Amino acid sequence: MLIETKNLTKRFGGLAAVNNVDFSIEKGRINAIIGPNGAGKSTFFNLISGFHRPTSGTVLFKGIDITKLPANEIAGLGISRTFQTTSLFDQSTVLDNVIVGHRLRTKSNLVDAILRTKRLKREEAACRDKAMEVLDIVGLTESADRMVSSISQEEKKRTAIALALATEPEIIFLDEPAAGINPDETEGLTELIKKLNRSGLTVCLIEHKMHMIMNLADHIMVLNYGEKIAEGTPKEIRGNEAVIKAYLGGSASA
Amino acid sequence: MKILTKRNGIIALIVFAFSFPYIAQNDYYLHMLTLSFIWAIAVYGINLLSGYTGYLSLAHAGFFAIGAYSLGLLTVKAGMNFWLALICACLITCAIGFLIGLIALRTKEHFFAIYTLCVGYIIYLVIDKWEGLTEGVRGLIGIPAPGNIGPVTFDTAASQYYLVLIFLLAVILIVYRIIRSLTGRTYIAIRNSEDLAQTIGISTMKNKLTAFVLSTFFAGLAGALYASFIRFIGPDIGSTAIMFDLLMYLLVGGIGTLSGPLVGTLLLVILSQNLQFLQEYRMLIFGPLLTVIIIFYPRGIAGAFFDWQRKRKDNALSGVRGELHIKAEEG
Amino acid sequence: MLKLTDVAVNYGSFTAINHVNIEVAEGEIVVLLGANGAGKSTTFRSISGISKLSKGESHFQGMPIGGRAPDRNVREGIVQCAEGRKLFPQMTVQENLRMGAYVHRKKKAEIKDSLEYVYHLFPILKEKHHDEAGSLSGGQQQMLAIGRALMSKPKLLMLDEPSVGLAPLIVEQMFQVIEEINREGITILLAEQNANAALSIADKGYVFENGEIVVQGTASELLANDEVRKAYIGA
Amino acid sequence: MEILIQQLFNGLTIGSVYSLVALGLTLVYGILHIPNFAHGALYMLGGYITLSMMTLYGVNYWIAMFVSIIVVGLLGVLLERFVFRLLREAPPLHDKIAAIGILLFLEAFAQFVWGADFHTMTSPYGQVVNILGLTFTLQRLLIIVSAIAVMVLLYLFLKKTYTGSTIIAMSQSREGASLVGININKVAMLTFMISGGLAAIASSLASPINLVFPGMGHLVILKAFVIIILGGMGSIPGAIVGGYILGFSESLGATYISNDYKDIIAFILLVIILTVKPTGLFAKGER
Amino acid sequence: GCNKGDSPVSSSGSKGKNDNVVNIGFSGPLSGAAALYGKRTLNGVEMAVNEINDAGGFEVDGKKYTLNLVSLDDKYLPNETGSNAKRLIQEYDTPIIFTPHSGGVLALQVFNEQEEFIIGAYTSEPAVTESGNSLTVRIPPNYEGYIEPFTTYAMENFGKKIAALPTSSQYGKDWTEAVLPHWEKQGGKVVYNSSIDFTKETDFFTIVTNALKKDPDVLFIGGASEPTAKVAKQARELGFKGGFIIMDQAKLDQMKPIAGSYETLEGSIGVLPLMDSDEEAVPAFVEKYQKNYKEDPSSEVGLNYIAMYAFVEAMKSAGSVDDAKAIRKHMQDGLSNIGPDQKIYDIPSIDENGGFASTIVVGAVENGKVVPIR
Ligand SMILES: Nc1ncnc2c1ncn2[C@@H]1O[C@H](COP(=O)(O)OP(=O)(O)OP(=O)(O)O)[C@@H](O)[C@H]1O
Ligand SMILES: Nc1ncnc2c1ncn2[C@@H]1O[C@H](COP(=O)(O)OP(=O)(O)OP(=O)(O)O)[C@@H](O)[C@H]1O
Ligand SMILES: CC(C)C[C@H](N)C(=O)O
Ligand SMILES: [Mg+2]
Ligand SMILES: [Mg+2]
Repeated sequence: MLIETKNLTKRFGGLAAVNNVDFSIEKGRINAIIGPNGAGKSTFFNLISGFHRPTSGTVLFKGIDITKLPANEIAGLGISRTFQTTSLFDQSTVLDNVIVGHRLRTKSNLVDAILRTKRLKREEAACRDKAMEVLDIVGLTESADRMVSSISQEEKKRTAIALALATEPEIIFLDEPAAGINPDETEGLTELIKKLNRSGLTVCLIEHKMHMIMNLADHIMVLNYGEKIAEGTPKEIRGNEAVIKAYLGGSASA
Repeated sequence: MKILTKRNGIIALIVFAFSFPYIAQNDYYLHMLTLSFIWAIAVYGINLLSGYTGYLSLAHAGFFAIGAYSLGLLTVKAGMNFWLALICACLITCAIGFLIGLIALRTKEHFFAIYTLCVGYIIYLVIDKWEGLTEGVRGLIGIPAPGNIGPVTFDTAASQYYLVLIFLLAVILIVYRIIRSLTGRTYIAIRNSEDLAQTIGISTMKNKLTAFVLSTFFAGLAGALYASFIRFIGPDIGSTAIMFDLLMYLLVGGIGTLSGPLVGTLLLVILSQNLQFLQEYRMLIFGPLLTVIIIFYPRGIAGAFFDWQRKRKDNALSGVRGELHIKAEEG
Repeated sequence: MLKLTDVAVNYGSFTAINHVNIEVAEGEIVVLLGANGAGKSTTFRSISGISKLSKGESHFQGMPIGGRAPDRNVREGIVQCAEGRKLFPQMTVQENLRMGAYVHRKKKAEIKDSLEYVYHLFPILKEKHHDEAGSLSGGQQQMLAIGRALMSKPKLLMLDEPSVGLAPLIVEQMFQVIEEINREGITILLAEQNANAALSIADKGYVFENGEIVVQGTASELLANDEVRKAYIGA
Repeated sequence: MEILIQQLFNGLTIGSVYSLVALGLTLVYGILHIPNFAHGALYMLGGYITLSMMTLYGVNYWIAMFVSIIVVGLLGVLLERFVFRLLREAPPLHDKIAAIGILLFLEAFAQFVWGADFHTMTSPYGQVVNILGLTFTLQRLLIIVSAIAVMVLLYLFLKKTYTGSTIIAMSQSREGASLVGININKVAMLTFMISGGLAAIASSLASPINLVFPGMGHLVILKAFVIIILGGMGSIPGAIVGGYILGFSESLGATYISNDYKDIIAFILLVIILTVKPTGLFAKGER
Repeated sequence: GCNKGDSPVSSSGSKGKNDNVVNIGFSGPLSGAAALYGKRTLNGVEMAVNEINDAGGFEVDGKKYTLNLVSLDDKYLPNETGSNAKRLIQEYDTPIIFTPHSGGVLALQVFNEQEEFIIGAYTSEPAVTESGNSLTVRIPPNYEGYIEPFTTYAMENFGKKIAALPTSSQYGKDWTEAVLPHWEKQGGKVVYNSSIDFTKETDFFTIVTNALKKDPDVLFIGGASEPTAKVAKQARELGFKGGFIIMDQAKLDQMKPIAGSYETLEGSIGVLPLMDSDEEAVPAFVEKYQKNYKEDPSSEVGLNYIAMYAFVEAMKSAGSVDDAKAIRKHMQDGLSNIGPDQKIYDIPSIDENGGFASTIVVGAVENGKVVPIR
């Protein structure tokens, strides 16, 4: 297991946004989390990525307890994420955004900067190469020099993925990557995720677009009111009464 | 061959700066310029933190005062050698900066600004009230000028000017190198979005703290140079009035730009000297000027210049390639 | 009821929409389709008065509304439910709804009725009426945003991508609610990416591309249009 | 014991003034997110205008105060309209700087018009009252009573009227306010008007026991910032409570700790609070 | 109401090295809390300069000169004084620079001997003359002279318990440190001692309450006139019935409008206001000053005025307008040659450290009037 959560719980005041969730993510697969609005999906991501502290329970990465690590150290271990509301460094170009993404794999410090050491030059080149590499993967090479504020919503989503990839993760968490983009582009995004997965990256995503989830995910967990109500393959989920009642409704094709 | 390149421009400026003492009609200009350079060093410190890392510190007049008082006390009261005292003064400022930064940097945005405003005020009050150490309102008198280094002495206005100029150039070089490096990118990332920086694996606290300490270092260095240049210091060098001055230099010059601190400091110091005839009513002009600049040139003079330059370049290009180009760039 | 004639809007030197002609009749549901950045939200903003027209004219119930302030438009019955919701995060759900009725603040009884109506449409809001809006999940906030817009008793309600980020079950309910609102006599202008669902309740639609309308027609015409199917409905 | 009570009374007087100033500051901060460094200058102008009305035109204290409220309120409106509105889209830093520019200007302006001297304002309530061995002057009692009355009125206005709640709504989402049909420009101007008016009330009340001079706003404003952080930026009750906390801690601090260090008390207090709670005392538990 | 029109801040265009013009420097607080004080000291110098110029200038070594006063604001900050002085010397070649605060004087003493200019030191701080600076001229009497008459008067009339509430400037602190030991030596008791920072405080109820709880017979107060008057007034409001000792910076006549009337200040002892002086030249001087500046002259006006005349006379005797050392050497002649019309103070001599040895003139408020005390 790459990631395991045990009895993971998060309370906001009286509300249990995530309640006693046990979940495990196998290496190399595409996992999905679905559930009604407010079910606690984003909160679940926040707990794993160190953005929130759980009220109780543990998060294990390759068997090591990472529950109490700060977000930046978790990223350092190879766990990367995007946000539901796409969050980027707005006042920079696409390339500059992605270059800092690789910063955590470099060691040069203030002294290197002041003395312009060999190490700094080497690492700067490495960051730039990495950035170009991931921009190529997500198909944004052309837009590298544009300001983030001027690119489209869909390009932003891909930039966010590129930024996450630049950290050289083993697993990537995507929070509604296809929200607000059109069907055509959703196709493209699905392909991208598949491609990433084929290259060995483990993926975990939240999505409301069932069409996409059903043909992408290997394994799905369903949350409702913070609790896990079902888990299984897309086929199993599609047929699960509880899930239909709580979430999918009549036409599960939206 | 283009003669008007940026590089040549900078070289010309440096040459001019070095030959200035030979051109200057009287020592007073030299005095003012030296003083501006000292302020500029402190402003570079503030810029590193506020302009690039995004944390507006209003405590830097306090750190300036700590640097100045450290040097003053070490030389006057402990009789330490000037150069040793200069190093110690910077280290003391950094040490205090480190401790304050550790706590202050837990706050953000306006809270940070006001927190540091209060820290600055506390530093000022402590200097003012702790008479046993600082002599309180009486101030420190008789701070020595920089000691000789071998045959080089610092007893003339010109030699002090050169000394400060060299420090200033070193500071600019350091800042330049930092912002162009991965470290600089990291700072800018923190300025743009701290949360995001954290999730891509950047230890924001560590980076903010380094930026903070380095910026206090510059402020402390400036303070120490000031003390040995003016040779008399009182608690008021740590007052909020000084802080507002420094901030004004930064803003008018251009926050988050490399040349801004120098441009702003020189311009405003010279301007305020020439407005001396207005005496206490100087601010009738300065206040609105500051406000207007902030409204219409939010990135100061340096920023406005770059925008203008870019626009001109764009226009020149569009002349060649037609309108399509702009559309492609902005759309 | 609403008529845009040859409208253009600029952001600085950038023209976001151009040559836009839209007509909405009383009681209709009209949908604007288009990819990201096609200009749907900009069109909304130009109607509600947040963005100024750089060209063209707009009329609402025969009156020109080109240069009118947004608050004036709300009083006249043009209400927008914007992208990103724009709720009052530290006010409770109920306070948010009450603020929605700001333009009718004098009519206490009516406000109470509207409140009941909104709670009836979205029971979850009633359940959470004492919670702060900021603590709601994305979907709940979307409902609150629609509810708040309804509180001002709009004649024309503009909904900007109301289904974004909502669970399928909720999306379904959402469109039902929209239909229901429409049946009550409110004209609806809807921006959507979810073309299938949107067109299934709409009377007519406009398709945007790069700030201009490229296709328009009744809902069934658009559903039958191959290009549209391919680009916006998928499969 | 007697001295304790006398000092509590002194603290109450100072605290009332602090609270009024902090209220204006916190309103503008909460609604427009502007830390208005120029607020101290508005306070100062309030004092001068009341004084001039009384000395130049010989009008009654209360009428002079009323004129001052209107003038300073309108000045606030002008600042909103011609400075801060233009900076709405700008980064937060710029508001602060613009405010500092205004502060420098207004101070120079006051000195230009009224000179650099210290002026005294003689109120009709200079009488000394002795009750149970405690000494009050009528003016001091007046400060306390009026300040509390103003606060109650403001609270009722914000909570009980729709216009008041538009101010609150706008503090939370400007675009949201615009969507429900609130004219945000009007609300912004109204906010500045109230804020300026509060500053004028505070200084008109306090001037008879202080002096009127160009720099009179400096320390008051610094402390008002401390107060609004103490009380939670933008929180109305917070500003009131914070003002009195500071008033008491100063009068008691000067008595029982050290008069020399009493000004530091406020700032140390703040530093400790922010050290423990970086988002302020009453901050909402975000993340 | 301020006199902006008639303060010649030098025509900065003419950079003043004109052969027949002698530039006189001034650096003092012209903005901030002490602005009014700074302005009055400047007015004194300025009035003398205008009179001398209106009379056609003065003759040194057979050559006619006029004066040009160049004034700069230092906000009461010593380091600004230093900076201003550098400018005055470099740009205007001023042989004399007036400054009205001890901090500024001490800052200038760091380099005035090297740069060769005289400090016209308007401060009563003894430290500025004790340091042995050879180019300092202290204009007002050293405050040590006041200690004895003040103490005696207050102790005899009110009692032995004193509470000290002085201004917290350097001068205020030194003054306090000088007066309190003397008070105790005379058998008095210090019941309270805490300084007030007038730049940071304007309501003194709290501190005065604390001081009065110690039941003093005499309050020792001082600093700029206006806030000092406020302290006295609030002490009365809080029921204080004793007397005041007022340090020399505050002037009884300027305190009066703030205090309301001399009744509030009943039993105060301080410097005798210039207006109440019985020197012969005073009435004419007062009239001239009132005409030009629309206010009553205070002693800082008078002393700076007379000092300017003394400097000009010294230049005449020295036969040089720019040799600071020579001018300083002839200061005694300068004082002796002051004309009868200018003799608003009796300053017979200058001591070897550079202090004007004027007769101390002390006044007290008795029965609602200021009376000279001998
Ligand atoms: N910071 C917070 N403070 C208080 N409550 C919160 C906070 N964040 C989330 N919640 C609550 O926790 C619950 C789960 O929220 P979460 O954002 O995880 O839902 P979600 O499953 O991602 O929903 P959606 O699909 O709508 O994004 C919701 O009821 C929400 O109101
Ligand atoms: N404030 C602005 N400043 C500059 N350009 C803008 C601004 N708002 C929108 N744009 C640009 O205008 C174009 C149209 O944007 P608009 O928001 O109207 O599109 P949309 O169809 O609503 O897209 P989405 O599906 O993303 O909501 C886009 O290219 C966008 O980048
Ligand atoms: C009494 C004055 C002559 C003293 C002056 N205020 C000073 O600071 O030294
Ligand atoms: Mg979510
Ligand atoms: Mg949109």
